[in-house]
Amino acid sequence: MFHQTPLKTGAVLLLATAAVVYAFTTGFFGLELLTEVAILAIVAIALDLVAGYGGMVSLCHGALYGVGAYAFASATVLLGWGGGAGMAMAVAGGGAFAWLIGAVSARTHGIFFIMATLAFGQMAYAYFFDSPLFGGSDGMPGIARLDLSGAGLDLNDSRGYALFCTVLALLAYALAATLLRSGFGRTLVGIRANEPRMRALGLPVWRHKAAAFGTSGALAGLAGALAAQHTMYVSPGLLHWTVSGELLIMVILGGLGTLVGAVLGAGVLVFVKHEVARFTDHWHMVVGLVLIATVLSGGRGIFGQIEFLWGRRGARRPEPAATEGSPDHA
Amino acid sequence: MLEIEDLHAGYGETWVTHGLSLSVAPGRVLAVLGRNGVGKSTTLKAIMGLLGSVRGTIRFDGRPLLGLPPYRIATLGIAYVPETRDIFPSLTVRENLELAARRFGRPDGAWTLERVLDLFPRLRERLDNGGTQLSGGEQQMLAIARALLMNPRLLILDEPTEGLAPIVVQSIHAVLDGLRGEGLSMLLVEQNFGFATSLADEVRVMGRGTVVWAGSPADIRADTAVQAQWLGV
Amino acid sequence: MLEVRDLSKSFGALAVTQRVSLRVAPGERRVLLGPNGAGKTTLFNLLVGELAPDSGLILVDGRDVTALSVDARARLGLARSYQKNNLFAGLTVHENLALSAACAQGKATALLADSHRDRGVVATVEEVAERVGLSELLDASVDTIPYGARRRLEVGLALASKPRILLMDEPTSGIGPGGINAFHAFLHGLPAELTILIVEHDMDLAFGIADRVTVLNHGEVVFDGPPQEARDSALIREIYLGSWGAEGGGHA
Amino acid sequence: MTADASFWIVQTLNALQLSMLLFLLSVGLTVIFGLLHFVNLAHGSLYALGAFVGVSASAFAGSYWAAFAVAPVAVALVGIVLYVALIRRMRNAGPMNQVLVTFGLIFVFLDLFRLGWGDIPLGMAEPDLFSGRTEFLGIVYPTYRLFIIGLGLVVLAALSLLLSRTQLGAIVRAGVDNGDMAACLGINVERVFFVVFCLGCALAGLAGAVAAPVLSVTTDMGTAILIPTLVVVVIGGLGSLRGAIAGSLLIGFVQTFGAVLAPQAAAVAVYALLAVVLILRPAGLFPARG
Amino acid sequence: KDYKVGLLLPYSGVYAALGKEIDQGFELALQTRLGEMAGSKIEIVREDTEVKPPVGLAKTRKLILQDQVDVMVGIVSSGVLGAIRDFVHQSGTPLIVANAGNDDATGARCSRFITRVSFSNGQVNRPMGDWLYNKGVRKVYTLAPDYAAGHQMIETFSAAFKAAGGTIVGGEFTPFRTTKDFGPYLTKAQSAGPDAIFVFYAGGEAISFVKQYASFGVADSVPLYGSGFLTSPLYVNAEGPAAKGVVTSLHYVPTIESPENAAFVKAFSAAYGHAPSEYAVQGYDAGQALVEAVKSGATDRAALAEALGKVRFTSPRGPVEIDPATNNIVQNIYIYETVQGDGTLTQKILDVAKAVRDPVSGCQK
Ligand SMILES: Nc1ncnc2c1ncn2[C@@H]1O[C@H](COP(=O)(O)OP(=O)(O)OP(=O)(O)O)[C@@H](O)[C@H]1O
Ligand SMILES: Nc1ncnc2c1ncn2[C@@H]1O[C@H](COP(=O)(O)OP(=O)(O)OP(=O)(O)O)[C@@H](O)[C@H]1O
Ligand SMILES: [Mg+2]
Ligand SMILES: [Mg+2]
Repeated sequence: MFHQTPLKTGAVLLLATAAVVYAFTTGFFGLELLTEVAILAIVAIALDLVAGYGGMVSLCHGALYGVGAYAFASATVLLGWGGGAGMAMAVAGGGAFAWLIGAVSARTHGIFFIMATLAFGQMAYAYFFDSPLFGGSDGMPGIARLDLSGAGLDLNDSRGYALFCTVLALLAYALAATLLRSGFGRTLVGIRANEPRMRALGLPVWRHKAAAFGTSGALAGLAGALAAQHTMYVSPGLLHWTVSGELLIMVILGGLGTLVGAVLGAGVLVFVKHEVARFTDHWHMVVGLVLIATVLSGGRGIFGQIEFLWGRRGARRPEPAATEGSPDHA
Repeated sequence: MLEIEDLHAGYGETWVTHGLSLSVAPGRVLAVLGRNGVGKSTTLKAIMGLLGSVRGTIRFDGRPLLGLPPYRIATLGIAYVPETRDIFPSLTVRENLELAARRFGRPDGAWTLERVLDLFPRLRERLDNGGTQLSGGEQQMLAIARALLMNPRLLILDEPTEGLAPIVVQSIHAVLDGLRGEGLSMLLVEQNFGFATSLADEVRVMGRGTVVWAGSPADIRADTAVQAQWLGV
Repeated sequence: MLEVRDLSKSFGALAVTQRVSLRVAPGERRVLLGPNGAGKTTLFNLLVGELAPDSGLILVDGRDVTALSVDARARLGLARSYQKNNLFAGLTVHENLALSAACAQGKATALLADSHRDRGVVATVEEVAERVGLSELLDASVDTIPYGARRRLEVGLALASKPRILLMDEPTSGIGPGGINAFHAFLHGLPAELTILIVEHDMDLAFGIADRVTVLNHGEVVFDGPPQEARDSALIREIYLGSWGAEGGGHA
Repeated sequence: MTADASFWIVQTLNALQLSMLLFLLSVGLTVIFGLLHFVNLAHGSLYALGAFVGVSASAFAGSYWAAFAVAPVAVALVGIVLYVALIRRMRNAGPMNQVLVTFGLIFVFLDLFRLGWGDIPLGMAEPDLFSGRTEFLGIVYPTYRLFIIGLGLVVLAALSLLLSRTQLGAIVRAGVDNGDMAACLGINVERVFFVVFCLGCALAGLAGAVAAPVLSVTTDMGTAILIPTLVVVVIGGLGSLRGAIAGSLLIGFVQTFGAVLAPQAAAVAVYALLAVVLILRPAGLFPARG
Repeated sequence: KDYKVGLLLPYSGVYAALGKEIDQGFELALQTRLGEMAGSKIEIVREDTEVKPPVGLAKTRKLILQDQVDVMVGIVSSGVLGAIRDFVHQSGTPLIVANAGNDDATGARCSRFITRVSFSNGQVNRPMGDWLYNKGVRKVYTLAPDYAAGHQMIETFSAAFKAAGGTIVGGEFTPFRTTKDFGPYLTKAQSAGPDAIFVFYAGGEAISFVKQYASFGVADSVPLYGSGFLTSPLYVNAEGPAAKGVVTSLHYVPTIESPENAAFVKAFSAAYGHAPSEYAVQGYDAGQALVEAVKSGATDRAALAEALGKVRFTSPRGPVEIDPATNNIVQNIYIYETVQGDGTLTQKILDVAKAVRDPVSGCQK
């Protein structure tokens, strides 16, 4: 069950501070990376919400993210709407598509759920890949960024945009944390722990699952809109299952079901990849070895391991009171 | 036959039994009683080699069991009926039984498929049903039948009467009584006081991970203080 | 209150429930007996909607609920406990009970408020924990509490949804003589207006609490009457009780 | 389109050929999946390894049959190394860790292939014995493809026989259901698992060597085949031989006839099928348990 | 003045082999023509696109904003080119495209800063239309992967073939990069009864296609024609005997007889141990174009772009120049047959379409 522990709060604040400091000290490429991390962190948070807490491990978050990106692109480029309306469209698009996937797949579990989401995601991918309206395999160019000059912000400046995305990632975290602490989130965890029992207690489970998946999709859609504005271009590659796979890797690497881990995983994967790629074209192997090493050194993900070590440090103090039948330790 | 000395067993970093000692003599039935959660099942799992954290000694016919994998322990002649029954859900009733008979069914074996089915006619009716399609009680019967088919020298039973209709409890009592007559050694963990004491040659009472009382069935039947303190009867 | 008419269910060729009819009055304590495999659990599954009957009707307060889903029936006040523990693994006792209570009190979907801290929910959790003797263990994870405590939580989960009809499937299995005594007391403490159906293999308990006894055999109701009559029935003795209660015989 | 019967016979053979290739891959994956509760996403990489080793072996020995013999053995050996070093440790580590580790393996294999065999796709010649075409039923069909169909059927028959005649089937299923209890019945579950894992790897290697003469051998062929194989396994229901057969045939036919009858939808046909199956049967067509 | 070049290529992913060839060709050009640059040095900054448009764009921003390169070279995938086009254009940085053939890049979405020295999808296939008709082929069936390049290649060929008087009796676009088994399509194509089949496939798909074409025996009755990437020297040996007799068109084959090509093939083989492919030439000519532009005296980005749009030189593939109207290359297209040489397969040139120029369609630089 979710608890916003002091450790988590500390980690989030630390990460946010690090992001801001980095934004003011790095070069253009660093800002690109920071923006990428912030955007991916939002999708990763969205994914952890359903996968880590709702037990709905999804292989379509890339597609949801892509749908958000295309929704923003179509609204602003094809329909000529403003950036704000485009963002709303992306959130709505990602949310609606995800709600549908969640509702239809609610009866499946585990690997079957994963594969069902994969199927819907790939269908969306194929749709955009083949659709002349959205530029087909070549994608859609000419996307403008949100105009916040009224608020004194220039999003066309790399640093401004990176900070904007960082702030939104923080908000996404706050939203997810609030949601998980609410009745809605508690119930979601209950469903993961024992879905049939939740139903027997009177909960219309599929509706809850669909709503959770929809919420997650809306967040992913938001991230998609940010990605579209970041690259000012969208292509069907965003929706491909490998993107979803990488997102899942980020979440597991950071620590599934920790929320902070999702952010951490996004950061680690992006930076490790780019740092390694500077030295060798064979960065795949290095990243692969990093993943394997992470599992072998604990199997809780990065933040999970931090939490574990932190908890152990606390547990060195006197043993907790023994319960009935579980006697003092030998 | 089976000797346990100074056994510490548990799960991960939590220890459940603390220096427990027990022994089952050849041809005898030892009943272990005790409240919920005192570590009865844990002890049995330790014997079968199913636990990661175990210290102490367990010997079967003088041979140390600790460190042996479960399948080696089973082949030494120990059959185990777990409290969770552990029927294989994707196997039919017949396959569940045949799997046990495979290695241990001797032509001259005392227990054959026919004989266990005579014992539990209910199972005969359900031979080709899947394991999970059985009712709770039927699963219990199957678990016992499966253990018998291994023609063991030591039979370990974890609460074999749980969830059974009175009439089935009686027939199982008769079966076990018969086995006792044939000289089969048994280690019986029970909460059903009457059932256990009427079968056992020796009784041990466990409390919080160790044996807190030892004696004969007659002794414990007479000792209401022990019953009240350790069993809540 | 709860009525069943001509309910039937088969798995392939096996008829597990055959034209079962029942009528349970409000506040009644009904005990369901029957040999292993008689179809008691199946009947429960049909009543709460986890299985769909082949034919027949189930009525709650005169309303036909046969076509309703599990959760819809639960919202009408039908709750059950399971023969095999069916808890929320990995969560604490408090969280388990709160999930149930929140569901019943409509707090399960609140977007901002924390249902587990909700006043009404907490009050119910504490009350139920007290009833089933888990007050001390509220913050323990269900994975670490003893089996007996888990059995009690199993019943507590059903109870925390404040049902009007409570179905309990062998609530005392595996909890030992001490637990059975405590359970007896627990039953007596329940509100009189709560309608209870209970499957039991412990005869002392069963006959001690029953207002009325229904006996199933091969999916059919073979007896429906007061407990004393059941004790004396030759048929029931033959198919179920055996030598139970007879001088010197039986160990159940 | 044509109403010609021979056209449909050839397309059916095409579908069968694809099905058998998928079967060789998915049967190993499904059993490992079911038995070890192990999500081996690197199974496709083992297939690619089989193809690469096959290319080298046939080039070295100058004969296709070297690939046929060496690839399964080599991949099984790699499987043993993987099993001892990683898989055994990961068995109880939970599906998420398994995903991470095997995803890591995919990456590692990818670069190993690049380092060992370069970035340029490779090809491999068909065996002389089965080159050319065979005429029958009024059609002409590549002999090597008939060989693939035949091989698939032989493997299928051998596996069914093995599972039904010996108790291996029941043992494997028992081990899948409850390894501890199976061990308590005197079954050396670890050894069964190990053997099954190696067998699965060998079949993947074989599939690679068999596919190489038909397809091109590329570094990403393992990742490309992973999804179709997973789809087969999931549609069929985890851990069951019957499921692997049914899933392979279904996908083989849907993909082939989808390409012929509804080419615009060919790209999504398999996914649409997957979605429909899962909506109607949330645990696949032939779930192994329950 | 010294120049900084950003080399933006896929060094990992499915096109890594192409990236490497282009890189090698580019290096070779700079080495061979170093002396002509009046002491100017060229520093290369390499970045990997991973064949992912967003990555390509991020790397472009880095090269232009952070590394401040004077000119960018590379781009294999049209998807990546589409993603970076606007940014490159707005930043006013010259880009020499060394592969990506999307017609739009020198058509509707052309830019005075983007110069293409490789080819356009249409350019490579257009000459085949006439040529096939003149060979007596009347009915053609087409196959290509279902993505932008596949469509463009087939559409230009079809248009040219129909204009010459032929008919397209059918065609199919196969799912891109997921089709491994062409059996179903081949059977279907054959049953449409064409005189010939014209296809575009590249890389691994080309190998699978050519082998399966032969194994089904389609080649016996219906000859195979295609875009020259089908039998590129990079893959042709993996295709083996199945590629023999296939006739295709391309802007370069290693067997072109000219002193320039002979020197190039010799130098390239000596440096890298294998014969150059068309990709190597593209990289080589990207280098040559850069050298020419530098020689013209251009120093800043704008001047370089200006100069690049006007270069003309003799490439291993023959005389080439940049069409000022589109910034696309004007070059010969070779129609060649893959034949057995001694030991390996080689290319026999059947015909040459001279100085093929793309129509100006929608380009307003
Ligand atoms: N898998 C497990 N992991 C951690 N702790 C466990 C596990 N199984 C049991 N325990 C704990 O070990 C203690 C002893 O359990 P055990 O099952 O041995 O008791 P028991 O005497 O058999 O009780 P019962 O009569 O309820 O079966 C209990 O406190 C229980 O909570
Ligand atoms: N899904 C199923 N498929 C086939 N048969 C089933 C299924 N579920 C139950 N059965 C069979 O129906 C019969 C009744 O089962 P049920 O669980 O209702 O018995 P019960 O009366 O609760 O027995 P117990 O007292 O042993 O728990 C049993 O014979 C069982 O094998
Ligand atoms: Mg126990
Ligand atoms: Mg029951």
